[in-house]
Amino acid sequence: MTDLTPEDKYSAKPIRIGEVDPHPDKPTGEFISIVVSNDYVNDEYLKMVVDVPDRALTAKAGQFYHLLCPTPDGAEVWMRRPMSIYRVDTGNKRLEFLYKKEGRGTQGMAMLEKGEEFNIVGPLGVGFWLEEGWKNIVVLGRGVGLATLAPLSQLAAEHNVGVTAILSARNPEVVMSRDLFEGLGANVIEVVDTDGSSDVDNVEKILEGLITDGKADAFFTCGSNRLLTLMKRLGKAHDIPGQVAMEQNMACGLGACYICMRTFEVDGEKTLRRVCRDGPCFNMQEAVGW
Amino acid sequence: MTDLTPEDKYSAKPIRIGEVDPHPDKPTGEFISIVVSNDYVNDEYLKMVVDVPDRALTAKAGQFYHLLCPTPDGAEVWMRRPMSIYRVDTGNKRLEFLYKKEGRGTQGMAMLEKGEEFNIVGPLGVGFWLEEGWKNIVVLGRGVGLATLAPLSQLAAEHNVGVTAILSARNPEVVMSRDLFEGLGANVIEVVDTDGSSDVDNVEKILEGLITDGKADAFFTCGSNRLLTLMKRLGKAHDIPGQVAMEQNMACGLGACYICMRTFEVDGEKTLRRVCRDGPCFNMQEAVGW
Amino acid sequence: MVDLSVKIGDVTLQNPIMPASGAFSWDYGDVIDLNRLGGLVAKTICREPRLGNPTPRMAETEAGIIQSIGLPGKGIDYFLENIVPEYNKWEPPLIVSVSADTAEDFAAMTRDLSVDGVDVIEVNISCPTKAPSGGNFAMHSEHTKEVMDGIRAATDKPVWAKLSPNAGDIVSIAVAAEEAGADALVLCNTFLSLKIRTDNFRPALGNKFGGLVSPALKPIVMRMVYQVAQECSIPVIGIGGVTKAEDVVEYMLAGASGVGIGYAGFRNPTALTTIIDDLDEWCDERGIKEISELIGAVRDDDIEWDPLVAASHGV
Amino acid sequence: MVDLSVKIGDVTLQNPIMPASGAFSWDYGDVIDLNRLGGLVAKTICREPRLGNPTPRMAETEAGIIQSIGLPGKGIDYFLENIVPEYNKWEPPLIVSVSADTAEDFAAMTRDLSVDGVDVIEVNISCPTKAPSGGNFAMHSEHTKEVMDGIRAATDKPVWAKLSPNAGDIVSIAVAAEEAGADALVLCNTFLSLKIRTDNFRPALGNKFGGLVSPALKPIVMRMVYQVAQECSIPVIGIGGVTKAEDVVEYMLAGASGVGIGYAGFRNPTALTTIIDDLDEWCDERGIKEISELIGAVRDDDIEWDPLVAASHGV
Ligand SMILES: Cc1cc2nc3c(=O)[nH]c(=O)nc-3n(C[C@H](O)[C@H](O)[C@H](O)COP(=O)(O)OP(=O)(O)OC[C@H]3O[C@@H](n4cnc5c(N)ncnc54)[C@H](O)[C@@H]3O)c2cc1C
Ligand SMILES: Cc1cc2nc3c(=O)[nH]c(=O)nc-3n(C[C@H](O)[C@H](O)[C@H](O)COP(=O)(O)OP(=O)(O)OC[C@H]3O[C@@H](n4cnc5c(N)ncnc54)[C@H](O)[C@@H]3O)c2cc1C
Ligand SMILES: Cc1cc2nc3c(=O)[nH]c(=O)nc-3n(C[C@H](O)[C@H](O)[C@H](O)COP(=O)(O)O)c2cc1C
Ligand SMILES: Cc1cc2nc3c(=O)[nH]c(=O)nc-3n(C[C@H](O)[C@H](O)[C@H](O)COP(=O)(O)O)c2cc1C
Ligand code: FES
Ligand code: FES
Repeated sequence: MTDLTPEDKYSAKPIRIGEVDPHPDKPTGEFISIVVSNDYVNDEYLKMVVDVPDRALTAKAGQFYHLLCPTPDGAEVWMRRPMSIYRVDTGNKRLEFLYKKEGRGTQGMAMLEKGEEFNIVGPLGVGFWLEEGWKNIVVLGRGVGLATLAPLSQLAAEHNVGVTAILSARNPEVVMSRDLFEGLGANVIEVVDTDGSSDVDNVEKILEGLITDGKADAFFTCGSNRLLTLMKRLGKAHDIPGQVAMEQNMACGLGACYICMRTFEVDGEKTLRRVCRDGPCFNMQEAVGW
Repeated sequence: MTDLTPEDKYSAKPIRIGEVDPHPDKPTGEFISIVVSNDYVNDEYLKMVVDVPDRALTAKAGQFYHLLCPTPDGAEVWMRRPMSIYRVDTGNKRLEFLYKKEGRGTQGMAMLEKGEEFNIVGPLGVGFWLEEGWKNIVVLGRGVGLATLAPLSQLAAEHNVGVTAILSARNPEVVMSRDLFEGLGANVIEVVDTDGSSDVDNVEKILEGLITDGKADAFFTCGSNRLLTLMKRLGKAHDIPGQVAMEQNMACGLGACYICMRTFEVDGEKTLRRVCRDGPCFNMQEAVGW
Repeated sequence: MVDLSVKIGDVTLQNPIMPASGAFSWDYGDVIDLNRLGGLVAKTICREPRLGNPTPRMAETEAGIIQSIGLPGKGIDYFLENIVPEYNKWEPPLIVSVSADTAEDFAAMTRDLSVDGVDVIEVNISCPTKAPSGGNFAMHSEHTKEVMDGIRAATDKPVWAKLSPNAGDIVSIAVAAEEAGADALVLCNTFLSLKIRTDNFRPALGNKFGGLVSPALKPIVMRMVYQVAQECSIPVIGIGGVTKAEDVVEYMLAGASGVGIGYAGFRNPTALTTIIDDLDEWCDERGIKEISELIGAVRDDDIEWDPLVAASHGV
Repeated sequence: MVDLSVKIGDVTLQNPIMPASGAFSWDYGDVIDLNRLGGLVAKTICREPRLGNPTPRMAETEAGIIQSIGLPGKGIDYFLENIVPEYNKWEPPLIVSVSADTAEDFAAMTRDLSVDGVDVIEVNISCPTKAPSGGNFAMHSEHTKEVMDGIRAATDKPVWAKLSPNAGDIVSIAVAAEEAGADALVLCNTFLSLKIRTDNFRPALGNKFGGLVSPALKPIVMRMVYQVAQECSIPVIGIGGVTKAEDVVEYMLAGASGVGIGYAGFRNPTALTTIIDDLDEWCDERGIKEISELIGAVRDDDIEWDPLVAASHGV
């Protein structure tokens, strides 16, 4: 009997770096990425950098990957975990994920070390989009929502769109992604709980100021219901379009299983949509907060 | 949420080295052993040495441990694997196992590295026994059966009983346990397939010689039906008592589940016995070969 | 070269590998070549548009997931107009799956689905969270017979009946479906289950109950496939826990002519096509020329029933 | 200090943790202190000495084992003379388990087992590999009623009925057992299964079929315990996949008053006593003073059934 490996239990032909891609034209793939680094950026969040095959680099801002996390406790992590693209580094052929260590999946993910293989499926879903005529956008995020919003700065830079990024956090130490936004020329405003600047009232004032200054052709947010509600309200009042990235637990990630439903309101009627395929990025005015 | 560990999935309170033993008088325990070494002795066989808590050292020749092997393929190895005590090293507080890499369990076992924990339950079962008046015994084994027979040399030495060990193997390179037997004063005879000396006929001649020389007060064997049949026949003809260690797959290892049955013939009547508790060492004349 | 094709009644599949209804859609074409599959199986469709069950619709368990989707969909008109053509862009036969709350509507829907572009109608008479006479007919042989009689009368298309592992006597239900004229039997749907969270004492699923999906269940479904294949003469399709080529072989040995795959495709979207490749290789290595040789080829006619003899045979 | 005691009818257990019949014997006293257990449960006994099934009696599967032991034993006389006294060396109540092929013999054996030293008679009317009317009465409510009526008339000892997960309508069978006078319901025995080896095309077990034992099955049994506890007023004991204290809590939330444990004790002989310790700690941390508060305490009265509302609540 030859030695057993995990591949004897499940069947898959993920694409590996350097291998011929059997489906170069397909939008999504199952890939073996190789961990370059996987480090804590603060107490709760980690950033993982992985080498990937070429096709995996086609990911766009707001799209996500579906990750097959290793087990932290001996039992398998039975379902993949969706994770936004934090950065596509086409030069080095790398992807980056910024994630919060929570339950079994992300705990397993945090165990991965440099050089290890990590099976990822993607890119998946509908990302953010920029419309004709938008000159300046406002990005408002908190916590891990910033992971999803960060690639917007790159997208905006490519289209010569100005970005104001309002980064909300508990305290100045845990403000993340500042460098990523600033590096691409965004105007970064930090608001924190410790001095009260992250209060909805204050954030509203900041947004009003940006609107007055003509810096808010569109709103983008992710990760906080409080901030979504605020932006929706202001967006509606001032007729500013917006987009929000939503979350829901998932099985297939491809649109087949109808597990990842969230409620949306379109023309006064409520309906359910798939976060994985109809989103995760949606028209903000249609999203129903939680 | 605190980090998960495999202990969150299964509940157990195995005894660790240096911990207070809650049941010092119980014959069997669940222990955490620590791997000292786990090396190939030839192409197929490995020897594992583990540090163990004191009570685990009470194992006797012919008894076994029940081992919770790690997974080689991602799926759990659901049942423990029985493995004879190869050597009890009371001085260093260590146990040794000699094993053949076969299926999932032993492949998982072969993955364990120095310093890793290995959950073992034992000692279990009825070992070999020496009867009054036995001055010289003959031990005949092949392959992994030698792992089971080896501690007999120690037991015999303690009782001033002489041992002739006939070690059968495919070729001289894979003859194992020679050192262990010789180190304790046994007279070792190697028989191998490559020169035909391991043929039943030749082994029979050797055994007849030992009987004539008064070196065969009792017979011991394990692991080969051919050799068991031979020894049973000669033992019956010459009225030489004998013992054999039997194998069967197991669940509990303690005598509760009745999974590990083998056939025995007692006073002309066939019956089933539990290898784990009624054995694994049995009266050779009662064992039914396979 | 191995001939992997199998015949399910009048329908020939190029290989025995199909997706399982509800765990698949043409969206998988974003990752794999759907033309390689034995068949394409659509999500169960109901007459009217349905939202489905409250979220969460899925939760992980010890060894798999429980899920309760609630048959959401846009209704049969949308299905015929938009979804059938979507599948028809690919070559393998299209197996549509249908559910209804009454025997009458089941028959009517089967009739409505009997159009060009639909090759097989799989009748999901085993939705686990429904009542035995309201969508979960396969819990009882009389209900099965009744609903299948109506369905058979309504169509000339091949009809495959998907049965329930929650039924107590799967053989009697399979026989009822066969007698009513089913062309094949699909075993099985999911196992009705419950998970309660110990952190908040609440059911883990929005719908409280859900269907368990786990590779661990394969031996139970294997037993059902074997029992049914012994009693029925129409083909059986095994569904439950297939994650590798050996699982397909095992189902075929038990009597299945094909398999459906759900979970494995969630875990690895490339699973289905890989299993086809591996199956080909598995047969090749053993000199098996036609995979259909494996159907029902389990060697169980010379089992040693005397425990005293068996236990002398060694490990 | 948490009060871990639970009442099963007139019998008080010091804690809800019991071994499962057939997966335990006093031999476990070689490793753990049996006096800590809620009860001692003996292997099912039959009237005559039996060898049991051909080997192999166990095989590993994807996530657990299938086993088919065949109720070996030395018969009821030996049991009463030798095994009951062996268990009586320990303090917890002794639950003996019994099986018979006819309703008459079931009643007679129950009578014969109603002796001092026996605290509870668990009637194993659900041996998975037997016919519905020959030891596997729990496949049908009428058979259950019939056999339980005879048993009830034969003894004043508490009678616990062990049911089968292979039955289609577990609630009707539980109700039949309750109506016939059972003092408690034990859910469940093992799931009838089959494994075929792909190397030699043979069944992996000597008896061909066997019972699947796997932590993966817990959600199925959890559903059955919940359904039965909703309909019956006698206590329920949950058996299936308990490997940790949270599993005990989950069964109790679903409506169980106690649990039985098999597989976990094979894997870790110290499992049962460790689970008792962990359960104590779990309650302590949450300020639960009496574990019996957990029985049926699942919070499912305010489920949000509108999918549009539920799916707006977030993850
Ligand atoms: C499109 C999308 C993009 C995301 N991007 C990021 C990101 O960039 N960084 C990041 O830290 N997190 C992100 N999340 C959330 C991330 O998926 C969850 O934190 C993760 O699934 C939690 O898994 P767990 O096993 O650690 O937690 P557990 O709570 O143990 O998970 C249990 C189950 O719930 C699901 N689940 C739990 N929380 C979420 C959630 N918020 N969204 C979806 N499913 C969830 C899990 O996938 C799993 O199925 C994203 C979610 C979505 C849907
Ligand atoms: C009392 C006793 C002592 C033993 N001592 C030794 C020893 O010192 N060295 C050694 O190499 N082997 C020994 N064996 C055999 C050893 O237990 C098996 O080689 C091992 O269980 C194989 O497991 P696997 O997962 O590698 O093989 P697999 O074939 O994958 O195992 C499948 C199942 O069959 C069981 N099984 C397979 N072969 C045997 C066997 N020969 N005996 C019992 N169960 C088996 C396994 O435990 C498992 O449950 C002993 C067996 C017994 C009963
Ligand atoms: C998310 C999900 C949705 C499902 N929906 C359906 C369905 O609509 N109709 C149906 O007949 N079966 C449905 N099933 C059951 C599957 O078709 C299949 O029977 C089950 O998943 C077992 O196969 P597996 O072990 O390969 O996953 C669904 C299963 C899952 C996981
Ligand atoms: C080896 C073995 C033997 C069993 N024998 C019996 C038995 O004699 N009587 C019985 O009622 N149940 C028997 N069972 C079933 C168990 O009592 C229990 O219902 C089952 O193992 C599920 O529990 P678990 O998941 O904790 O193992 C046996 C189970 C195993 C594994
Ligand atoms: S996760 Fe399957 S449809 Fe979204
Ligand atoms: S392994 Fe359980 S009785 Fe021997």
